[in-house]
Amino acid sequence: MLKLPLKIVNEDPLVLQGKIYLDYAYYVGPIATRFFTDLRDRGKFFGIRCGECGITYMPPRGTCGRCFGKLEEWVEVAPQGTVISHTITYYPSVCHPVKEPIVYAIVKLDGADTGLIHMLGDVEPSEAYSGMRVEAVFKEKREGNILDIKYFKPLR
Amino acid sequence: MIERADGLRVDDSYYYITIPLHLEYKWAQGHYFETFLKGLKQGKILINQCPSCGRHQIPPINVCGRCHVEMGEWKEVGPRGTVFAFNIVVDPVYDSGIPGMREVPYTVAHIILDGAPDVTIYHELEEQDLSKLKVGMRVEAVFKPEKEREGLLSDIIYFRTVTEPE
Amino acid sequence: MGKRVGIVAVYQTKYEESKPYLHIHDLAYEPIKEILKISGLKFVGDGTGIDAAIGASQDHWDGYAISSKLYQDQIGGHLRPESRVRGDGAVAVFYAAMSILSGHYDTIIVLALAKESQVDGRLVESFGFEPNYTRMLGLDFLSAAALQAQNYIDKYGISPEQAALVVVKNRRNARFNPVAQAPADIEVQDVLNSPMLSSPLRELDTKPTSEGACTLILSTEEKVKKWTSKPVWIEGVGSCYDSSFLGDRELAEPRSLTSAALQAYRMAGISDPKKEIDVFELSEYTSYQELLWAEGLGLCEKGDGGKLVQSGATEIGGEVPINPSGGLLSGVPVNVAGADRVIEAVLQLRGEAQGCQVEGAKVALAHGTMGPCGQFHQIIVLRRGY
Amino acid sequence: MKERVAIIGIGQTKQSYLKPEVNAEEMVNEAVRKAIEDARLSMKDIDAVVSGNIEFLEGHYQADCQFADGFGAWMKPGLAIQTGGCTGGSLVVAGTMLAASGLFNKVLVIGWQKMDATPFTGAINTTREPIYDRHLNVGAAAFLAARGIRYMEETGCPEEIASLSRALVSEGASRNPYTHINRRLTAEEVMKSRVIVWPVRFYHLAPTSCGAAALVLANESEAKKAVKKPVWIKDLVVVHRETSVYRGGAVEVSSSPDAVEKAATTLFKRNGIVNPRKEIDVWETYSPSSWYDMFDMERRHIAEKGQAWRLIEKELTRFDREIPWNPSGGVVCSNPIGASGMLRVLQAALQIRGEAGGHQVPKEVRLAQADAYGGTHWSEFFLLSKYLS
Repeated sequence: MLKLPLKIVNEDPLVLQGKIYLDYAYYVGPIATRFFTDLRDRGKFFGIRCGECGITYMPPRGTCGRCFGKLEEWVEVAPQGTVISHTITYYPSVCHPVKEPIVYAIVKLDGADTGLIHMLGDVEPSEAYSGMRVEAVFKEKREGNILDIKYFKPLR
Repeated sequence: MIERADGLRVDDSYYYITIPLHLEYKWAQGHYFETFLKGLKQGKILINQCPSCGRHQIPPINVCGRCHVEMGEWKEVGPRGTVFAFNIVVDPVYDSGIPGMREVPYTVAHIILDGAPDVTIYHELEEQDLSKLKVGMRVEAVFKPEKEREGLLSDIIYFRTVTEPE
Repeated sequence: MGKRVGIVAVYQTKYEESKPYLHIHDLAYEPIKEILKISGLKFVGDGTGIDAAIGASQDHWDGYAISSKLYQDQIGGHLRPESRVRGDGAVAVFYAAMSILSGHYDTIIVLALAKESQVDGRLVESFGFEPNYTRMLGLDFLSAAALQAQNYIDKYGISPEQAALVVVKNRRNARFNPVAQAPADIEVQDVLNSPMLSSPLRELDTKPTSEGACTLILSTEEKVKKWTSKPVWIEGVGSCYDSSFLGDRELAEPRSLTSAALQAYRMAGISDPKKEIDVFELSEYTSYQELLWAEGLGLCEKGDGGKLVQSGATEIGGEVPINPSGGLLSGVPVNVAGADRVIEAVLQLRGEAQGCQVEGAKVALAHGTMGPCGQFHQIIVLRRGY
Repeated sequence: MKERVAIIGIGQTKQSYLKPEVNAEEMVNEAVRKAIEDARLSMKDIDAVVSGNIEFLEGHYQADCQFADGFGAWMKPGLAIQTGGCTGGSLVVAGTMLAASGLFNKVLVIGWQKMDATPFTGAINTTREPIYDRHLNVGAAAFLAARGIRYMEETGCPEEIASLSRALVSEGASRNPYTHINRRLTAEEVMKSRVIVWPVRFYHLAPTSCGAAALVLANESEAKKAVKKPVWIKDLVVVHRETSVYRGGAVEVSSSPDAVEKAATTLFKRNGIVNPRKEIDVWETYSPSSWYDMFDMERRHIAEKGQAWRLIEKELTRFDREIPWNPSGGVVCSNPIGASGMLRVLQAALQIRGEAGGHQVPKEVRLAQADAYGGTHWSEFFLLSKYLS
């Protein structure tokens, strides 16, 4: 018997609600595997350096966009860094990993040349500012993804 | 290798992350689908015909793609028809709309409705015995009781086999 | 460019927050029907009419994989060449122009459409970030644009009041645009009082949810001259991708926009855009972006976007009028955005922009963008041909 | 006068059911590097990047933007194209247009799909109309079965022919290290495989694959400077059709207008090809099932209507015989959707270069026909040639 997972949400004009629920599994590839493993098991951050362009990329990836060189030179960077920009997000969204307000930030870790996007915590949202020195706070139980970093907290 | 509930085989010797995409759409149906669906609610299969080439479309939409003109008058077709092609679905398939695996088996068929010989309606058959299914067999739409109808294609429960005098 | 591509006809639907009475089939057919009527052309294969069609749409917004099939019948693509740009309508215009220059087709119809209210756009956009390091954080294009705006403020001291002036200008301009969704006679204070969404962006700083469609017909110089007495030529095009990672980019310096603009300026023979281009139609998803885009296009020095809007230069009567149509802040759907900018530019060059008209406009620039914080930009420079 | 365009660089990844060792960007990156290397160029030489895939199969929104660095698009112009199963063909068309426009000398074209991210059937059913046939959850097999049944009825073709055709392409496939199912199969083995919808069996159908393909296209003056001999895109024809076939659940009662036949006829007529069977040296076609092969040969005028199965019966369609039909193995051996159409062009180009390796056809290949097919019977036909005139 045909069952249609559709709901009539408006009669006139007729509007039907339906779903597309797909759970994606993404193989992260060798570079991110190493990054997440170091993060999970050792609480350490590794970036990757392009010798040609002299840039240490964070997060690490396999190709330098600038020169299209293959990246292989791993460089440890500090768990401390500086906030490049931040925003306090107030509106709710199903994709948010924590409850609002969320302080998103781009953090340039010491030793890296590019910024990592994450969240700030242990700080009054209104007291966050660009240029603030911050440090990574890890989750107790780490699973090997970007949310193993709980957030970055102000360095006091 | 693990098999997920949705049937995806994942090689867990490699590192992967899972991110769900759960989208809900509010699809506006417009005049043509609305008329078609409201017809079903009244126990009628309403379609329309191209004023230029005369062909029918199920489900009806606003233009005839071949002639690029607006579709014409509405007409009621069926509820009887002739099976044009059929298929018993036995492999469980993940349906992203439920979401989950759809129960099997079930029989789907293309049916030429009386009154619209150039097009088929795609729906299910009551009959699930392969030996009793034939191209050319006569079937009839079985509608839900009026009170249970919602104005969806599922207002037709399925098409059941009918015997007609030759 | 050796050969020239021109615009034969344009059409926009009215933009509305929601069009629950229209299926995508219907939304697509209205502008197609109207533009065929206006141009008097038909989709035929013999060179006397339209040769090919290009759509601009994205599956995630429509809730269908391969969603271009939702308007293929309506566009008239039966047994004819048809393609679909996945993304902004300005890119579809670019692709159409390239197809004509290549000599494969003479006349192309472009359709861009979106029904934004159907789905949670924030969730859709969150899938626009690379999956490994960013997507799980739940960022969307709005919160990303907020990071960009804050960086812009921090770097150059742009004030929320200056950004609000963009909103005031655009929403007021929209009062004279018959297809605009949300014209409003508002003040800076209204913007500053609107709810904070993601600091520093308030509700009125961002593009509202919108639905609609638009179409254009492009053709060769010869045919455009035959079919219209008011030809408008595409004189320059340029596009450019920036880095995938937001943290790789200087968010307050849209280098990919500058690169795209320089390609287009060079092609159009423009050395001083401020003097030589009369009107700018930009895809500003937030108020701050209009200021940033103005800087990226070379209309003022870096960091002077705020001063530029304060000076009144971007008003309809100013030196560099930006978004006299009301822009995206007055409500234009994603995908449609860039194509609609081209259409507004065409209307300006034809002197048909009614109350939004920039007097004597001869050269116009239209802009589309994709990806978070303007990662990819498409520039199209148009010139009046009569 | 159209500017002429040639393929000067070719790259592809190994195609397989899963590609767990890389992410999408890394997979594409491999193909791109190979294409650039093959052309003896560096990424700096590329003027524009065109890419595409089918989005719901991986979920990425604006994938061209989020993987721009790995695709080589950093600070370069470009665009993303997505049609249907023919996306790979639409990409080559777009690349050709850009290279012929006079504005871009060398264009990198990328087609890819990583189908190990989500259940394929769950994602592909979203091509269907939600109020109508999306939740009947039936893929292409039913449609192909109906075609197969009717072909047998109309022509007297025995059921074994489709399996033989599959076995014949497996000869080439087994010599193609890049293709997904590169196993040599006998017609008996194919006949013994599981029935999906009678008469369609498991091996008759295109598999679910991951993979990427990349081509470097160049305009005439640049192509003449290329290190390797350029493969010319002599002509191309795009024919899409109306979508009633979609809403009708992919079976039509009335004789439906045929986009493939129109594309083939137009292409051959325009290029003075009178006898395609003799004049075309290699065919790389988008046949999504072995049950489509006979039908596809007839629509390409290789055989009279109803007669193609006899060519298969005589085994003339093997890669080393008179009509090399999908010497690479074709779509039934490998189907990373967004790349599939491009792989046809790519394989045809390899044949012209004489670089196809184990499945190189044993004759000089001057003219090859490749095409992409998908969506609502959309077709993109290409004629590739070794010589410019």
